[in-house]
Amino acid sequence: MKEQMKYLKLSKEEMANLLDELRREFRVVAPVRREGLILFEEIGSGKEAQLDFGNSRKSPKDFFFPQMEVLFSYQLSDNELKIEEPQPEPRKTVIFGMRPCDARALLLLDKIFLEGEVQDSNYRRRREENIILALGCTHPRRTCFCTSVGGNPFGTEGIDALFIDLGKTYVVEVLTQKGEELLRDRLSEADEESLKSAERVKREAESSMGPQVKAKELADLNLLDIFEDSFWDQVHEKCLGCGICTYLCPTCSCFDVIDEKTDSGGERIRLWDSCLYPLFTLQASGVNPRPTGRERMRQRVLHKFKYFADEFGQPSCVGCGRCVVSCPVNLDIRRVVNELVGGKA
Amino acid sequence: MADLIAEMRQAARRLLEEKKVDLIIGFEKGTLPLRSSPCFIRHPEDVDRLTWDSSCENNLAKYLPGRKEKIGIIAKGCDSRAIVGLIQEKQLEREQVVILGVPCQGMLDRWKMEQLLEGREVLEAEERGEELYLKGCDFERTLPRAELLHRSCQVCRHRNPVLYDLLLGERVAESPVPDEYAEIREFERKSPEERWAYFTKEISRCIRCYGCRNACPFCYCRECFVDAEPLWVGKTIDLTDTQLFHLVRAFHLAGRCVDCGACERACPMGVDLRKLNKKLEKDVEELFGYKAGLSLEELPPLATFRPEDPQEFIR
Amino acid sequence: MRNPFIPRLLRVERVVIETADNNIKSFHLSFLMKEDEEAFSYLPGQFAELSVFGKGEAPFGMASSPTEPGLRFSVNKAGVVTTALHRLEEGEMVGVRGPLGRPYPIAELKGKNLVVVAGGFAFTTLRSLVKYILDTARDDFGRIDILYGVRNPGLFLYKEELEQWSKRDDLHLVLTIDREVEGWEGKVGLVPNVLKEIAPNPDNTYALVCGPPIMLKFTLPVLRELGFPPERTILSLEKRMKCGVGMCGRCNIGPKFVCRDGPVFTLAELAQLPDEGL
Amino acid sequence: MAFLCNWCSYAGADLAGVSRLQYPPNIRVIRVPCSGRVNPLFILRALRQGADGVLVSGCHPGDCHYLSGNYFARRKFALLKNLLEYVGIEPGRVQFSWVSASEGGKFSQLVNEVTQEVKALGQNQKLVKRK
Repeated sequence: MKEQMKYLKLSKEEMANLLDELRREFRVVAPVRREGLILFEEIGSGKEAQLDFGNSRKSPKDFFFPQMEVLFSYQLSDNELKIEEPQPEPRKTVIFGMRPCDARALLLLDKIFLEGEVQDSNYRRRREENIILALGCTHPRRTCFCTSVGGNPFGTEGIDALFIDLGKTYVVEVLTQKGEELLRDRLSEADEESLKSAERVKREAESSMGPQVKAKELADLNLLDIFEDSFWDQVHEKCLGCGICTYLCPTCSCFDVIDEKTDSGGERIRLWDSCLYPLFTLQASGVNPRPTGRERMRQRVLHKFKYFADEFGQPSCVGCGRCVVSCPVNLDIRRVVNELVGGKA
Repeated sequence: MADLIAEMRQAARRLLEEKKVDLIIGFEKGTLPLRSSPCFIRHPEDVDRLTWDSSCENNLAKYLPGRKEKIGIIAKGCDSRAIVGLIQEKQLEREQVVILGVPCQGMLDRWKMEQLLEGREVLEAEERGEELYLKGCDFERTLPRAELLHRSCQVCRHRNPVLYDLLLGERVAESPVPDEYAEIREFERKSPEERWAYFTKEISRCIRCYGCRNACPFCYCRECFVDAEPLWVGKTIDLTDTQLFHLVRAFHLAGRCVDCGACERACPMGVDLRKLNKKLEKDVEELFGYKAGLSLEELPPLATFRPEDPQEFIR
Repeated sequence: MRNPFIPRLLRVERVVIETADNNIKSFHLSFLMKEDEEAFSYLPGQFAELSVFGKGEAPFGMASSPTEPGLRFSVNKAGVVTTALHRLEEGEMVGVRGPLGRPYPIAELKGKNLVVVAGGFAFTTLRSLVKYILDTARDDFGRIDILYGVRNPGLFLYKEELEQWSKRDDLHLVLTIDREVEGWEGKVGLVPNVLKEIAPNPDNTYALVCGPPIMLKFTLPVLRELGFPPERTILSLEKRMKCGVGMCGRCNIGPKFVCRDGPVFTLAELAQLPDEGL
Repeated sequence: MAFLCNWCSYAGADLAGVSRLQYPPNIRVIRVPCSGRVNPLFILRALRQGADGVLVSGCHPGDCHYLSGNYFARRKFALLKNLLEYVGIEPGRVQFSWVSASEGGKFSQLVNEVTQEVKALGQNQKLVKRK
């Protein structure tokens, strides 16, 4: 495999030009700075793309599983109902600068949206049409824990080409045919020396990762045992019950479906939802199987680190650390996992 | 600071040991530099978890409504004002809480620091009197603390708790800033188009995570207007729906908001929520002469009226 | 590939008020397109997401048997969508997505005796099952007991059909109401108590149970006492659902999704799962 | 969109009608039991649904059928009006008035004026759900 892999090279100064060139053919999405925030957005110029950043505030899952998506619209006239599906974005999208953790998150979303009995056709179209040029993490942040959950700062899963920052140049690891077709005529071959530097950068990044999160150990615990643990009685107490962690998360995939009426018809809309909201599981009869923060917090943690892990062999977490950074009460998922496991040791 | 923390722990221990309270709500050290985290302490042997610094940014009054236990609560000025409001709104009995007041020097604004450091990560931080030392993997800086305070804290007139059973530490000087509404007045002077553009730009970042709502000590409704039938405001992130959500959210806090900044600090998208809240605070003060969270006896401004209330706007 | 969120269109052919309190109506629906009818091939115990356009979707088990034309749903008025459904008139349009979920394990039930225990308006998919058996291969099954309880006689669903069933000698139908009412000739007493009284023989028998959580709570221990093993006690569960296909994340009990892995579970399967309420 | 108190402005509108006073037909009246019943959400919803202007009219101070509903309403409306203008909504979009049951003339004049003012502002673009 290694022999077939293609390594290209690009000087940092050329990046904006490359993105501009890609823009002629594609919709190009890249990290940009908006009001001090790093966000993934379509760029109008290659210069807008930020090359030096930790990670975006929101995960780029929006481009595959949008926070709000019209599933269909309908028109009603003379008791005739006509259903119309929205037109897909006509251009293919190149997403530049996605972190390996976020790219890997897409493989986990695939399990929900593509690998079950029923497939989400809109999601599939976006997965097939989008090209991912990822940017490896030379300086993982202290909130990052990808290596605890099966990832790596320079992981290649779910990526078409991986850019490795060597300071003044990038080495580009071309990983798929899509990536190769996109880049082979646009970039030059990488030299032996850059490849060596790239290896060094990778090693250093990996060794700089902070303490491990006991995700594997949690998955190995007995479900019924941890489910009833008194641990849950108090760990949720500080949780505000907002949806920040779930909305910033690259792997959270829960959604709601609502109808909005217009004068002559309406739309059925899919919206992100959060397992931390009380209404998420409230039944019309008034029964709520998860009536308090205790049950909701338990659902979030166990869904990610136990149920999902049992079903798919890996947790539904890629260690991006967004929930750690942005939780308003610093309820740190790493601590929750480690304490739950620690209490069972 | 160390003295204050020792005093705090001792007071908490005594309350728990003497069974005057079942629970102490305070702050413990967080998992990141410049972060602390609300904590719930039930046993005297755990009181050493309690801490205090410029990152104790949450409004702990949030955790009071709906609880049954007798509670000891660490309260800075804004927490104490929220407690007053909650008692006034009958969400809490005065006797249910033992308020351990802490004079507050203002809390640091993580958002501001992030802007200042252009997103570079702080690995180490230390408060050195009026200065703040920050260290990252490729920088080291010492910055004046006052400039890094949250906007609310910079103009705060109630750094000293307004209601307490025990005051920990020494009283502090209130904000020297002459006009707490200066920012609002400046915004009012802009043209309607500029104001609309700003409001639109800010709200367009909202992701409706409800962090603002859930961090607010006054958002205790069992069912929020965004969830309750009939749905007056849509659930989507369409700009109109998010704008209406924020207008109504702010409006519901009119005469109640104590400008603790909890909503804004919770917001992961950095939406300028205070522009709305503070405007209502200003209008309530100017039109009805009322300031929230200062008096247990006075009625909230929208629960009362005066025959001579202004009405020039009514035809 | 068909977008799984696009409903198929059906017309309301007939609306029947089932209960004396007007709170439950049955909707008899017919597919607008023949190919939709063919594509919607279901078995008793499965459910569908029923759309009222402009109001939303809600899940309901099919009350009709696959042997009957069109679809029938019996709807209790409780939330936004069910209230909108109750306002529908004949000739109006609804949408349906499905069939969803796992049906009752009919192949496994063959050759066995069945005890059907139902409470309140949860009789729908069990009615579908019984009707299906009667219409297809009654002789493939042993004795069939049906115990169906409601608060008062006005609340029974499908009264005419129950009347017919009570006359059949290949069904043993027991109806019960909570409290004595003048003119009532059936049993009086809560479902678990009557179940204890009629004490069906558990040998070579499956119990199929559907009812409100409180009924389940007291009925399951009775079945256990009577000697029904968990592997032969089958339940149909209800949770809040949206997508119906295991994606939206709300109806799980531990690792299992009620919409995708259920709604039909054996008690033995549930024993492996954490307790998140029935 | 006009929210009119049942006890005064609605009767005032009636009187205007009975007296054959002319006012533009493009107002939609919603009768409410008191101006105090008008939740700010109603006003915002009206704008969201595309109303170009909203008028709320109740009893003069001191005349409330429920003694003080309009006094409470007055405080709410003062804050709401300021807030809407503060974020850039044109002052004429949302208006308030006191019209008694006997003021048929005032009502017709009011509606004439308000309609003209809203017309001058043009179609409402802000807070409208575009569909």
